[in-house]
Amino acid sequence: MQKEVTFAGFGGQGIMSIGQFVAYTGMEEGSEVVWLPSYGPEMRGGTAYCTVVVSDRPIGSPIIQNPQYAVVMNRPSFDKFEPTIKPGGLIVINSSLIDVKSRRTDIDQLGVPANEIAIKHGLPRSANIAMLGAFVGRSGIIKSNNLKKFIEKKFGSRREVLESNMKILEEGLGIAENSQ
Amino acid sequence: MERTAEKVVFTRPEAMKNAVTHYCPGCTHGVIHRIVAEVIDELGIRDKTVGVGPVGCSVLIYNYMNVDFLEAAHGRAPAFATGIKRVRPDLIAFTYQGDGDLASIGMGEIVHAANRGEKFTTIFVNNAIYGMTGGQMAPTTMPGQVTTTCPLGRNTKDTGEPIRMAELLSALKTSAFITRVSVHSPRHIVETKKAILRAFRYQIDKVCYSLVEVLSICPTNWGLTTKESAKWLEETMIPYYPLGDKKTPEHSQR
Amino acid sequence: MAKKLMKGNEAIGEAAIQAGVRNYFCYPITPQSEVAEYLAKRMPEVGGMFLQGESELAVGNMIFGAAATGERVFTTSSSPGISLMQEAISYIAGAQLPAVFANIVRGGPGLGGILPAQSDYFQSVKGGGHGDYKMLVLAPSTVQEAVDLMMIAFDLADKYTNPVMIIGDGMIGQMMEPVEFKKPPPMALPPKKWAANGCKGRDPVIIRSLFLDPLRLEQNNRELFVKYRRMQAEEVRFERYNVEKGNKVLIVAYGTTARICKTVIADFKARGINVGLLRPISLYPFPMAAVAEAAEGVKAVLSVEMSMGQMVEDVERSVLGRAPVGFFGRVGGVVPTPEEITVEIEKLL
Amino acid sequence: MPGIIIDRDRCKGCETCVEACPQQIIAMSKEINAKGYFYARVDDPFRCLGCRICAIVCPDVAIEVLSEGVQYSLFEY
Repeated sequence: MQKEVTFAGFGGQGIMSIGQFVAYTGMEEGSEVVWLPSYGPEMRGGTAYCTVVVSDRPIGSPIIQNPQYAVVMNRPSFDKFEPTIKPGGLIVINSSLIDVKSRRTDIDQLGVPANEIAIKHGLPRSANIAMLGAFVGRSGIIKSNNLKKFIEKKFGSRREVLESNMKILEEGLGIAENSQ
Repeated sequence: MERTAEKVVFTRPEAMKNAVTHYCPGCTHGVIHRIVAEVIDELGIRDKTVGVGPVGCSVLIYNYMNVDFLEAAHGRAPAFATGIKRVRPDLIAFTYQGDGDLASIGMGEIVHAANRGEKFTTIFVNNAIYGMTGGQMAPTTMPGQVTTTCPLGRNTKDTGEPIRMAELLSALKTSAFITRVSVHSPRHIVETKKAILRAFRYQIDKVCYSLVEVLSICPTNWGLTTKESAKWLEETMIPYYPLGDKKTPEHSQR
Repeated sequence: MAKKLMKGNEAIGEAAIQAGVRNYFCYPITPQSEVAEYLAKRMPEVGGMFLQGESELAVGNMIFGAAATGERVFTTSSSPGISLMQEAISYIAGAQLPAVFANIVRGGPGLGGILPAQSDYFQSVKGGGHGDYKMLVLAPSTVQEAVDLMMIAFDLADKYTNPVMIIGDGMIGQMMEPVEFKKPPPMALPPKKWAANGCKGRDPVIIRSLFLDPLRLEQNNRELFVKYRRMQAEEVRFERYNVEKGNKVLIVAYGTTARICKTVIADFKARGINVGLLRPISLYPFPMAAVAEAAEGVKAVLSVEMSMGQMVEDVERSVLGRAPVGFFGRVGGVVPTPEEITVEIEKLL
Repeated sequence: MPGIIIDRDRCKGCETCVEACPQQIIAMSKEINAKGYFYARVDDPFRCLGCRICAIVCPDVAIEVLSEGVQYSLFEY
C-alpha cells in the first residue's frame, strides 16, 4: 500500500516540519518514505507545500499530482489542493483560518481549529501540531504512539515545550476520534 | 687563467633549472625568476614549494624553476594557490603573474585571495603591456603609451587610468604585505630580492598574504633598447607607480 | 548503521565525509546550497577544510590547485554555476587530475529557474568546456543512490585521474529519503606519483594542460582517449527494470524521471501491458549495448527526459534502427507526470 | 683574484651587463654566438672587482662570478 499526503499552508506555519515528522516516523516503522518540498518562489509567502509518500514498497515517482490526503492550513492551499485529492481521500482543514468547507462528496473532511488550540496551550506557533494530530488520528498513515515517541525525542530537551506540544497533539488526535 | 683556488660566488641557484629561457633579450622575467629561485634556496624550502604559473609570457616558467609547478588558467593562479594552501598549509605556494593575468582577467581571484588573507605569495610582474599576445593594451598601460590595441596611445578618457594594483590591494582591511619594487637597475634588483625574501618569510611564518609588484621592462613590445627601456620605466612608470611598501602586517591598521 | 532520513543535498555532503574526504570548496546556488550549509557545520567537526570562494569560476580553479597536491577534493553546484566551472573542468581533464563535482541541475538556458531539470545532459556528457575530453558522469535516481555513487566517486576519480560528475536533478537534492552510509570496498589505486606536493627526494613535477607542440598535444589527447575507452569497458552502469521478452515499449530514462516511469510501468502491468525501463546510471559512458539489447523486439523506444531532447540522441545511437525512437520531455522545472507519460506510451502501442 | 665567466651561448646580447658594469670592462663581441646574438665578453679581466653587478642584472643567468680569499661587498645580495 502506498499513501500520499500533501501538507500545505503559508511559509512559516510549520508545514515542512510536520511533513518531516510523518516521514521520520514512517521510516522508523520500517516503511519506504519520501519527503519532497516545493521549493522556489512559493517558499517566500504564498503557499508552501511538501509531499510525503509512505509505502511498503520502493517508491516510484516522488511527485504526486493526486494524493489521497491533503492537510491545508490556509485558504490559498485549500483552493489549490482540494480539487486534486483522489476520490475516497481526506482533507484536513485548518478551520481557524479557512472559513469554507469542501463541497466534494467523494472525500472525507475534517475541520481543526488549529490556531485556537495552539493559543490555548500557550504555543501559538504550534498550530501545525494540532493539524498533524488530527491528520494522523484520522488517516492512520502512521501509528499515533510512534508519532508521540518521535515528538518526545524532538522536543525532549525542553520540558515545557514538549508538554504543551503533547497536549496540542492529543487534542488534534481527539478531534479525529470524536468526529468519527 | 688559473681557477683552482677560486670559488664561485655567484651562479645559477639550485631552484632554477639549467635551461635557456624563451624570453626576448633584455626581458627582466629572467632576473625575477632567478631572484625567486635564490630566495627559495636561501630559505631552504625548495622541496616543499609549489609554484603556480600564469598565462602570459611567463607561461612556461615551469620549465625554468626547479620546483613542483602548476600551470593555471588565465588569471586563476590565486585560486589554484588557495586550493593548494587550504588543503596543504604545510606547503609553500607562490603565484607568478603578469599584469594582464592578474590585473585584468584575474582581478576577481587576486582581490579575494588577498582579502581572505591566503598564506601564499604573489610575484606580480607589471610591464605595462600584454607581452605574449604581441603588445596589446594592459590595464597597467601608461596614459599615452602606444600598443597594438591603442595605436594612438592609451586614451584614459576611453579606457580609464592605469590600475595601481599594489595600492588597490593595500586598501583591503585584511593584514598583508604589499610592496612595489623594480628591476630596471642593479640597486633596484637588490631591493627586489629583499622584498621577495621578506614576502616568503611572512608565508613561512604563516603571518599573512604577500604580494610583490615588480615593475619590469618589455623592450620588444615597447620598441626600445634595453637601456632606453630602463630609462622609460624610471621616468614614466615610477612617478605613476611609486615604489615602496604599501602595507605591512606590522602596520596594517586602516 | 541505522537508516537516517536526509535531504539529498545533505546526504551528498555526508557521503563525502563518510568516504573520508576532508576538502570542500563551494559557492552557494539554489537548489544545492544545503550541501554548502551542511558542510560548513560538518567539516570543522571532522577537522576538514571548508571554503566558500568568490565565484564558481574561482572555486573550480581552487579544485584544480587542491587536487594537484594529491588531496581528495570536491565541490557542488547547480547548472549556471557548473557552466562557470567549465573552464576549470576542461583544465582538470587536460591535466589529468582527480576531482568530484556534483551538479544539482536546474532549468535553463541562462538564469532559467530553480526547479528540477535534466537539461545539462549535453553539458556534462558531451563536453561543456573546451577541447576533447570526457568526464565520468553518474546519475542517481534516489537519495540512497546519490550517497552510494558519491562514496565511490572519489575512488573512480583517482582510478582514472579524471573529473567525475554526479548529476542529479533538483529533486535529488531537495527530497528527503532514508539513507544508509555503507563504505564500499576500497579499490586498488595506483600511487599518486604525479602529485605536486614538494619535490623532496625526487625531481620536480609539472602539472599542466599546455602542450605547444602539436604532436605532443595530439599525444596527450590520444592518452586521454585510451583512458576514456577504459571507462567505456569498465564503468558502464545501468538498471534494467521490467526489461523482458514481450516488452511492447522500452522506456529509457534516468534520475528522478526514471522513477516516475516506474510508476507508469506498474500501472501498465496492472493492465496486462508489458513496458520495460532501461535506466542509465552512468550517462558517460552511456550503456549503449544494454539499451540496444533491451530494444530488441520492442515496438518502440521512448526517451523520457526533463529536457527538449538530449539523451535521446544517445538512445538513437544505441538503438540503431532496431525500433523507432520517440521522445517525451517537459522542461523549465515542469516534471512529467505519470499520466502524460502513459498517454505517450499509448500512442506507441 | 676575482673574475667572471660569461656563458657565451646563454647570452642574448641585451647589453644590460655592459651598462651595469661599474668598471666598464664588459663589451659586446663582434662575433655572434650559436643563437646568432652578439654576445657579451670581458675586455679587461684584470680590472674586475668581483662586485657581481653584471651577474645580478643578467636576465639569462649567463654570468658566473668567481673569487679568491676574502670577499668584500659594497652591498648585500
